[in-house]
Amino acid sequence: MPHIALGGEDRTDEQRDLRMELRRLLTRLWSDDHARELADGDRTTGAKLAAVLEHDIALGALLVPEELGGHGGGCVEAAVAAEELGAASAPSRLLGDAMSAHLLATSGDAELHRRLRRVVEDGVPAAVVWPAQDATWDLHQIHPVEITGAGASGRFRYVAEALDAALLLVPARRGAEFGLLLLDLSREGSGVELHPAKGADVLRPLGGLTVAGPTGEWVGLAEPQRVFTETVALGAIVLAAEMIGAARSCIERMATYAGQREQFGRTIGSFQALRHQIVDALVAWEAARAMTYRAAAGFAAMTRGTARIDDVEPMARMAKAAASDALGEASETCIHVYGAIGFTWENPVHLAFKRWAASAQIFGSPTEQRVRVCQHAIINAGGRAGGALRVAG
Amino acid sequence: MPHIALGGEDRTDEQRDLRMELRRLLTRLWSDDHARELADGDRTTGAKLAAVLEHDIALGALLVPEELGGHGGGCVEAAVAAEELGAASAPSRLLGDAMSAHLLATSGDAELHRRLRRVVEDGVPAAVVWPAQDATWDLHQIHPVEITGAGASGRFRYVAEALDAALLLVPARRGAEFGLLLLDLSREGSGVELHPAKGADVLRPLGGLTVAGPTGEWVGLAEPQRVFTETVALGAIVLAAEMIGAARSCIERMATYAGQREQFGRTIGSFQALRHQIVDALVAWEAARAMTYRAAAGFAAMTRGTARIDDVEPMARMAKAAASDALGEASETCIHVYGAIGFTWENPVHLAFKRWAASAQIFGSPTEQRVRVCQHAIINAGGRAGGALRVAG
Amino acid sequence: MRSLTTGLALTAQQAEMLDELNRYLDEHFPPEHEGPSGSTPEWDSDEEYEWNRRFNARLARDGWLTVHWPEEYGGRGLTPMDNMLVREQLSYRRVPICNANGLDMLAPILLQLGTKEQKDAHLRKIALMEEHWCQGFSEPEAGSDLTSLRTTAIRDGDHYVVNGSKIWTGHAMRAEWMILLARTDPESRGSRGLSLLMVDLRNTPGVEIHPIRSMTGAVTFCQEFFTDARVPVENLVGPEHEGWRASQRLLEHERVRAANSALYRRDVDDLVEAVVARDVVDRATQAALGHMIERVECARALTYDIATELSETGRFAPHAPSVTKILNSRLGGDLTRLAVDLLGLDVCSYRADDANWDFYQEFLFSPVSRLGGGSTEIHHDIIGTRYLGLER
Amino acid sequence: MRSLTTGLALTAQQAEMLDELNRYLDEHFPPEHEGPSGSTPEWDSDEEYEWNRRFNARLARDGWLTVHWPEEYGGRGLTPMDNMLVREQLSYRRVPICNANGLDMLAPILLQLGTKEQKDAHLRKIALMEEHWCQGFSEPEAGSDLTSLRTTAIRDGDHYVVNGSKIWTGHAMRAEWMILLARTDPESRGSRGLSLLMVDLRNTPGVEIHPIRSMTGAVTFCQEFFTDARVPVENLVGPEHEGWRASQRLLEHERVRAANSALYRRDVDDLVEAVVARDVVDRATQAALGHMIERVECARALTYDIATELSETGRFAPHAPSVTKILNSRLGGDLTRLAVDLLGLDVCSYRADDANWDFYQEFLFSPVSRLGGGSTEIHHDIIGTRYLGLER
Repeated sequence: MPHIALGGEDRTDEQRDLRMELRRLLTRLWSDDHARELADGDRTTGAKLAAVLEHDIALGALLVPEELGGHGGGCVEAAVAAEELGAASAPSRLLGDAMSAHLLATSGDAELHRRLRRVVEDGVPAAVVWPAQDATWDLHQIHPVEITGAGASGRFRYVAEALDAALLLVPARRGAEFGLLLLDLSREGSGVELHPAKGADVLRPLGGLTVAGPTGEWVGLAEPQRVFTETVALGAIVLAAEMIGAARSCIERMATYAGQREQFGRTIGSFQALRHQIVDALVAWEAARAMTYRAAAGFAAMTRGTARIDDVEPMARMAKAAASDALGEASETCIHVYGAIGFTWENPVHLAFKRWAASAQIFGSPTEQRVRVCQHAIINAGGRAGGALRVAG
Repeated sequence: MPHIALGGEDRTDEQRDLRMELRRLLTRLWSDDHARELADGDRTTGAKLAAVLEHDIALGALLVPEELGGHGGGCVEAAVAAEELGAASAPSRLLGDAMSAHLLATSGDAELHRRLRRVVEDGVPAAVVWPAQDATWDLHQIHPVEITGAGASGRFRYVAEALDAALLLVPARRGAEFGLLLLDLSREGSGVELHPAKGADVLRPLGGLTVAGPTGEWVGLAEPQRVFTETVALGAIVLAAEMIGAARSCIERMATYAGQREQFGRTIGSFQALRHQIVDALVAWEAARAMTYRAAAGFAAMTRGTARIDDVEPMARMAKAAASDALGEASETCIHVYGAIGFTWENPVHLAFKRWAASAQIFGSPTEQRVRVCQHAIINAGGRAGGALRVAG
Repeated sequence: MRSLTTGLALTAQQAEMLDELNRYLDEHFPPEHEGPSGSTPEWDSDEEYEWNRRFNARLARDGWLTVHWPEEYGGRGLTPMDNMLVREQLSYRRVPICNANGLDMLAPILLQLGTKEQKDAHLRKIALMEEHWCQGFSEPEAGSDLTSLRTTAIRDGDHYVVNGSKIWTGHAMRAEWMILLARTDPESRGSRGLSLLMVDLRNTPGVEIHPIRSMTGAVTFCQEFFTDARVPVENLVGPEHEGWRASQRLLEHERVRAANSALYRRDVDDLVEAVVARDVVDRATQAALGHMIERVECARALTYDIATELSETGRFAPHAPSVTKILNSRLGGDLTRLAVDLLGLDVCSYRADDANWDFYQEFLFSPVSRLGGGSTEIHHDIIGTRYLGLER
Repeated sequence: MRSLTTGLALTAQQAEMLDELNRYLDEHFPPEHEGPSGSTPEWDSDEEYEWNRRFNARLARDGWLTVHWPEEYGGRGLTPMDNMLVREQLSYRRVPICNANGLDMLAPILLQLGTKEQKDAHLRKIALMEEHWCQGFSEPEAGSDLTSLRTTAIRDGDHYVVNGSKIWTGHAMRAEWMILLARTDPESRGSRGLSLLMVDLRNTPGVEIHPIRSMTGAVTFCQEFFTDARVPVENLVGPEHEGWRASQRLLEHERVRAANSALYRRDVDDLVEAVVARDVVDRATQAALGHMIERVECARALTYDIATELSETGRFAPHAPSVTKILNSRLGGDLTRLAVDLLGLDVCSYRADDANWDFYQEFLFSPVSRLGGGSTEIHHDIIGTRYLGLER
């Protein structure tokens, strides 16, 4: 199967190496059969893969700064890993790990830094509890956990990668102060209720979460809003890259199949109408891929202090929207190119189709992203023109 | 050139005859050369055509009830005529004539009926002054001319077919009462200012209109809102049918050309990708055409008293939106199929392309129509569910 | 219970017929049996299927399933337009039609080409769900290119001996009979030498049926293997070796069914209701939903035109089936994708009422609409070459 | 005056260069000379064209038009990425580039294949607008199928004698020189036996130029007739009979230009401003505009990748030009149609600032973007067959 790529996505040797290592490892450990076993409800092979990813590549430490015991990777490295995992239809905890690492590292809080170091050392599966349905990425517009004298209380309908986490990082509010509630699920038994939620994507089960009672550990944050918006933007870029990977695999599969399957005495790829549909999926994918890595590079620059979240946030939104559409188009076209075979459980394309139904919605649908990208541009235009911002809900 | 049609649009012999007569007449009198002359600014051939249309078919009397001296045609007949005029890129006053006839006839006012009879007898070019930018079709949401002791005052940025009209029917308001201001331009010189407005469609110049001072003749209406909404809905259906005609001509032209022009040693229509684009234009057209005649039949039923404007209005909106998209697709694809030749002034396709830019917008863009179609469905759903209507602007 | 409005000028008889039907359904069809896409081969449970099978038989007995059939076969002798009006209401009410292959594909062909004996033997049983039919056309190597099919049915005395395999056969796991397209002239190629045979799946030795699990998780299709399966010659429909044209007519009948557009109208109405129940509806959502309503109503307008034409002249324009097929197959995909987009992560847990379907299942089923009954590419070519006269 | 943000991690030098350029433009380029699509062959008036011609020459003299050229030809020896950054700003500021055929198509080929004499003779003059170039490729019977071209250039001593006709040549009405693709081997067919020649249009007897009026109402293209027109052999670019590959390279250079995406960003920013100035912006409009911004930024991200690759490795992926061409040509159409939709009937009277362009003119010009430089169908085939390896 040919690997497609416009070239130029890996700017450093480290990025190239990471991609190649993951590709080798996934080729060896994670076949379509494994993905199907997972879809059939067997989670043991998934656990084995997770162990190898943790042991051989220490994926959980990828975004942790070197001084805190991690690899010191940035958002581009996270995107590289997410793309390869997505292309292989492999389950992983990359989203939760990456968001947790960024949240704890960027907080500037010494206690949280120590906590992050322990997370890395002990290989603790962590997750940021941000409502998956939220499109605002704004701490002031979600309902954080409320902390009062009686304890904490809050409810999240859908959270990603919380179900098998041991440490939950929950946006919280105490009076007028915003911060973080740390829930160590290995220690505390009471007050936290987690339950699986119905979802489309077997590779990333969603959980519902209720917090009630005297539980967890409160940490105030100096810049809570910035820290959380950055963290969700990172999550969006990781999701985008994962969808880019899934879409790549669809395009590679359908190009291969269209070059082999014959009807009317010719390969079906020789029919211009079908060939052009595959090309259209590729063109949309190239554009979304470029945008995703541009957003990842922008995020990395922000982490280095040479870019602002105000500029990175719209890039992350555009990447997420474009990657969603690219995966929607690639997976649907792939099913169509395979004909009825594409509609079977046996053919793994449906995993990408279902992943789209979930990933395109997490942290806001493409339409929600676009509305906010435009609002960002309107604020700029309004600033320039000196006019007031006039936007209808 | 083949004439395309799914069949079934003409339900009566009268409709078939009207279509065939117009087709014969336009084939004889109105070639591409005439349309080009018009686009070059020569209005004399257009005037000749108008005279023949008036003399041979009395198009102005088409929608006037027989008891008032007209043909007694309905909205379906108007759609048939509009489609054929649109297909020929022929200018006409059909929109203004049809709207005026309906407004005057449906008012139930004896004085207005007498007026309509005179309009038919004398062949007076009449137009309804409804703001072309309005998408609400609602007398209470536009700014009608205000009539006070000092006279009438009002302003309309774009009005269709007013420039060469002799009688203008203007929505007006006197205190709490709504009605009609009749402006006889042949008699009165003062108070009315008409000036050409820049527009895309050479076949239907738009005019700006200002009314100021003691002018015109006030007629109160029993059901002003219903009467005007019906009139604008009729206008929308006529515009839809005209666009259906223009799109048909584009499809016929490109199918013919694609079957003749050769590249790579084959006709270009033998390339599946191009052939399917032509088919897509045809499919969109068939659907829009069916909707347009369904709306026209619905309007005719309403005129006969067997349907309600509440049900006909969304049909008119859907017809207008679908026909707009069909013409946009057909004209753009036609230009593309012709290659660079399609981009020349010599080739008449640009008239259809430009007509789209204007007609799709008059009485509301497709998006505006769709928003209101949905609001109509929400009102129905809200009524059923007992819930309140909750719609954001 | 709400009903579907036509926006047409109906005759008094038609209006009364639809009122009667809706009253009938209010009384006899409880909402908990509402189903997914009109003629789905998937069912929540065997019990659900059995209930609907019985209800379909009852509908037939009470005269609602075949109003356009001649009275001698249990119909009311009404027009195709009348039948379309009835079927639209049934679709809109989410009444599953279990035996679409029998009712809407085989029956019109039998009425046209069948012998008196064949009509007597099968038509009533089709309507009454005593014979559930499936359609054996596709083969592993003959999908879009149906004329390359290899299954043979070689004459041997008063039987045809069938060998080969059919695949992607919806309903086969429940069906008693199959309309089989097979090569009766072993020397032939392409579309010549094919014949249509009626095969009694349950009582013919040499027939094996293997279920196929689809991406929805359910068994949607089957593959069938024929090994020296003997089919009586009296089960040949139409002339021998000339089954291709009949099979194409049969597919055309499938394509011009109004059921899809009316069901889509129900889908979009349910979606509007779901969206209104969740939150304030913003204009981006209004524009998207309004556009979907418009597309559905355009498709309905087109099917009305076709049914009117069929009722008045007995035929329809040659490209009409392909045009409706393209419109409906696109609607199927786009509508369910819009539902996923508007309901978001709730799409899997949302259920309209307490019925046997949800938008997520319809979404998973939607790729079939682009392929089944001939891919959209095939239909584009049919219109482009046969109607517009362009070269292939 | 606003400038375009890149969202890239620029070097200090690059950032300073762009700041300097923007200050330069603030000082020397008055907004009333802002133009329509970056390299339009249409001009409001001769005066406007003359002003821009002089300003382009000035840009070249001040080192802004060819930063990636070698210093000996007036460049600054910077990278293709640096040039892209500069061109993006120029595009965003609506500075018309008069001589795009010379600068971006012929010059890269001359730098690669030209003789020392050819480079010395033409490169500086191209930059300084002393030679305005056009590109003579298409013929009446050779549009998409460029290899079927019939114009011949037969060697006769130290000249080629040219006979035939070229058409759809933008800029020909203003140009002094043409890059001509013609058949130098009269026995050849297809893509073999073609050569690239530089033709002095003004001083070669036997050359006639006829203007063609386009749907915009202006003269956009010309048709040229060659009758025994004699071109010196030293005007052959690259090897004789092997002009096809060079011409394809030349077109690729046209396609990867960043100019389009940056101009589209300006278009969409202007549209946002126009919409904000008119009314409250509803969410349907926000979603449409946000989607357009996203598509523009995706296209920009892709051109950045290509320019980086070109700067680092001297080449780009084989399908890169076709991918950017497809993206940009769709953007061209969809963006102007959105402008028509959002500005409504005002689109003809709306003018951003008091510049030489408006959205309606861009709308009328947009069909060209789907065709020029190879139709989107051709580019789909290039990607599908040459990159994905599918059969034709």
